[in-house]
Amino acid sequence: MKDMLKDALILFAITVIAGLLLGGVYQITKDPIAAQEELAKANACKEVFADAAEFEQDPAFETDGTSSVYNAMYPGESIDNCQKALSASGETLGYVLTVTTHEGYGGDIRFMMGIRNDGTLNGISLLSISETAGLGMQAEDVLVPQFAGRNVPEFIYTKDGATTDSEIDAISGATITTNAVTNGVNAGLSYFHSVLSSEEGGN
Amino acid sequence: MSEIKDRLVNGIVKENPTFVLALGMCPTLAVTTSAINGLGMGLSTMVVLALSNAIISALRKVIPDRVRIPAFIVVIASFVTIMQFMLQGFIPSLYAALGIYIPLIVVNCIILGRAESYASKNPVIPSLFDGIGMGLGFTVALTIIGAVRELLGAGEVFGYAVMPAGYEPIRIFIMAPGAFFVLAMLTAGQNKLKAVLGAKGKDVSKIGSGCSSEVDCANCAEASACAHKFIDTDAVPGESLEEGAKRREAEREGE
Amino acid sequence: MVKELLILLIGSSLVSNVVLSQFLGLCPFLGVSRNTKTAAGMGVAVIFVITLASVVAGAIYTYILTPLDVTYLQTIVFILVIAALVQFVEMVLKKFIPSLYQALGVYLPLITTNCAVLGVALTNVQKQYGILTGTVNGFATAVGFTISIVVLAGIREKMEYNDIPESFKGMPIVLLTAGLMAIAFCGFSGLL
Amino acid sequence: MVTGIITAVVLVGVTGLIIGLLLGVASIKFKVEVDEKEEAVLAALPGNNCGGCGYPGCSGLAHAIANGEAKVNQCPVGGDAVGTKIAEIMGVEAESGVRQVAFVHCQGDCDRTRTDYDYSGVEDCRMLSFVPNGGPKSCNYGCLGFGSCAEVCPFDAIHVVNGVAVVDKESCKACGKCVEVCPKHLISLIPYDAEYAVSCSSRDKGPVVIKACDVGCVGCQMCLKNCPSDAITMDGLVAVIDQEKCTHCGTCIEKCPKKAIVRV
Repeated sequence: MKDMLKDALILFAITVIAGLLLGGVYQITKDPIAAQEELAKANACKEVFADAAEFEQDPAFETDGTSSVYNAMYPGESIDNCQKALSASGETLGYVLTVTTHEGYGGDIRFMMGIRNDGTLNGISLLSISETAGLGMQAEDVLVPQFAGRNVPEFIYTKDGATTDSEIDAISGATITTNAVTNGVNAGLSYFHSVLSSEEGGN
Repeated sequence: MSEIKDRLVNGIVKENPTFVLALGMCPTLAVTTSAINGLGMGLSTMVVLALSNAIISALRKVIPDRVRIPAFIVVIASFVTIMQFMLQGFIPSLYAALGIYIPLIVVNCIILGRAESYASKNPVIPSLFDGIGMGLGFTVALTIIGAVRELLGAGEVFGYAVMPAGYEPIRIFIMAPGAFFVLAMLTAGQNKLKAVLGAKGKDVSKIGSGCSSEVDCANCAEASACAHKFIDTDAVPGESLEEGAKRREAEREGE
Repeated sequence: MVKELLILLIGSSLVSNVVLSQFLGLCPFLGVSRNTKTAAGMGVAVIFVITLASVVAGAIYTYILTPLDVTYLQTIVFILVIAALVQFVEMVLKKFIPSLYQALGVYLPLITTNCAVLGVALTNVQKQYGILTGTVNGFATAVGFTISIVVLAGIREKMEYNDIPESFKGMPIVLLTAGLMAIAFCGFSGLL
Repeated sequence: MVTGIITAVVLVGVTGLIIGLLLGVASIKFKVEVDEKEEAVLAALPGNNCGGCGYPGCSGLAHAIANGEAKVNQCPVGGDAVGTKIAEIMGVEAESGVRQVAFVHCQGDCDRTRTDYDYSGVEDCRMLSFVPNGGPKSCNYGCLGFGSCAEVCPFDAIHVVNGVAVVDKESCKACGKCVEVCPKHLISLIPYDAEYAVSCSSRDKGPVVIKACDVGCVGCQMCLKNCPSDAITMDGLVAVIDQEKCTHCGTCIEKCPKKAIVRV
């Protein structure tokens, strides 16, 4: 029994040291990780809104960026954050939305999308995606460029060659990924049209 | 010095965990969709393996034999978590690619296996290099498998297109079934090699000594290596890891 | 809510099968699939352990790690608690319900430090499932494991009679079979 | 920052302490008396894990013996020697088991039988249930000669000789694996000291048997009629010797017109 107590105490000591180490390293790396994430976000913002000078949290977006807004039409998607894109003179050029779609094949896909005030989609930029390599992972090369510069209320994907502006060529063999991303973009657009553009008084 | 070299050669060639022993299959299959992912996973595992081997070896007179598995897990899990912070903070792209498989390094049987079979009864320096050697062997294997799958499945290696433009990638190889096929071919090659070498009278006992030949845990002599009793109720309370490891070894030889 | 859970149930058990598309829990999948009876036993043990682990890990995450703001400790805490719990349950079973222990006991040590168990716990957290959803996900995942291991065992039983090239005997043919099963399971992706 | 570290330390530390103490205590509290007899029995068993006893491996049998569910001499490999040893451990009298050996009830080798067609396919008896007439041999009951029995034999005691399986009586441990595997159910266990056995399993009528094989039992009942100790009965059209009643007089072997009864 005494030996058993000794064993338990040694294990306790080991776990305490491990806890100390983990806590310490966490505190040290917390800032670089946060900085890294900020950087990634900032880069993504820039990517989808190249002509904006700075970005500012949209005060009307009621949550502080930690919770999400859902839309009844797109139950599998959530808007996680909304930032205003400002020009150098402080004018609002449009919005940058952070969208998560939960319908991906390999889990959540998170991306940012920049929408100009007139409803033109500037572009999207993937933040995190873990789809099947070679299939869903082609989203970056196949899907992302297709959304840029289009002004439509809603996108649909097609498997036999896009003909109109609102059609997106699906990644062959990765319909689920295509569907997820398209729905995500539509959710963002729908949020823009229903909430943001009316907020601006319809301009 | 020769011992260090010996440990490295042992891990990379003689007892290569994937090609020779057939250990740690889950990550082998899961992350090898491309050469770079394989390399990243291999190197991450190597760092954790080497450090945990060193620490466990240093503590082999302190860790109680009875609770060795929890102690191993604490050490390994700490390094994995630290590793995760580092990747997240400094190589976020790799962190994103390896995803959930980083925390799963904890349960990679290579690491627990080496802790139990090598680090528990050898000094720190050889243990460290045993970890590095095994880790490198694992890395080499993962990179090769990743490269093959990427080559066949996407026509690229390390992201560079190497196949002629007319090559239609066999997508299935980077999808889940392809992993099984590549590994099947690999182990078949291993069996062939075993047969050829065996016919020449060479020692082939190491080849496939992990799981590859029988694939039946119920009748496996090595099952104790996989079946971990979290708290070893058979161990003598108060005994240290090193004493326990030596006692078990003696018992095995006694049989 | 019920509809979502049902979708999750099908999704986690068939569409993204834990073994065949996520490669978790391969060791028991390959090692305990010699015959259907032991495979089914293993499957039941896995369902038991993973469901239990999902509940416990979910509770720990929601009620301890999140309030204390130390979610980064999830890996170490989950694996320790799950492993300890499994052994504790094993002891209790052995003492009080020997018949159940007879049926499941031999498999439990094989899954204590199994990657599928930890994998499910971590996936639940990553996908921000609550305790209930997480438990359903865990259960479904384990059911998926059971389905695939029993099917593989059935095929392996038949394969005993076949003439297999020398080099492919043992692991290679089992892996090829698993690969073909993975292709078959790809077909389920149209379900959702 | 410091509180963060302290939380981590306390949490992980407490987890460790709980595991060490709780499981330590639990392992004593829930200790199940390991049956010492069971371990001793296991040590006495040969340890081939052949499964011949009908239990999953030697440990399965040891458990069953210790619980009194299995006979002390149930291990076919160890035979009487192990049986006696285990009987000592269990403190019971070892009923001396009759040593048994496998016997193939067919002697239709390549010279004595005819075939209907040439077969070139998978060389495994169990596969032949899928081919026409259950195999190329004219006799649908006879040994196929592909050696599935030889393959499963853990003791190298059964071999295919000239197209028919033959048991090496001395090496055979009566584990029963060949009995189980033979798709024609030609093999059975008979006492080691049995002298005569019917080496045919054909249920076909006389003329059919004669066409297919030179040494097949045609069901003439000559043996049955002449046996002085009533040890022979007919199972359909095949004679069967009851080894318990057999007095080893040898009348049957003389009377059998087809030489289907043999000395073992």
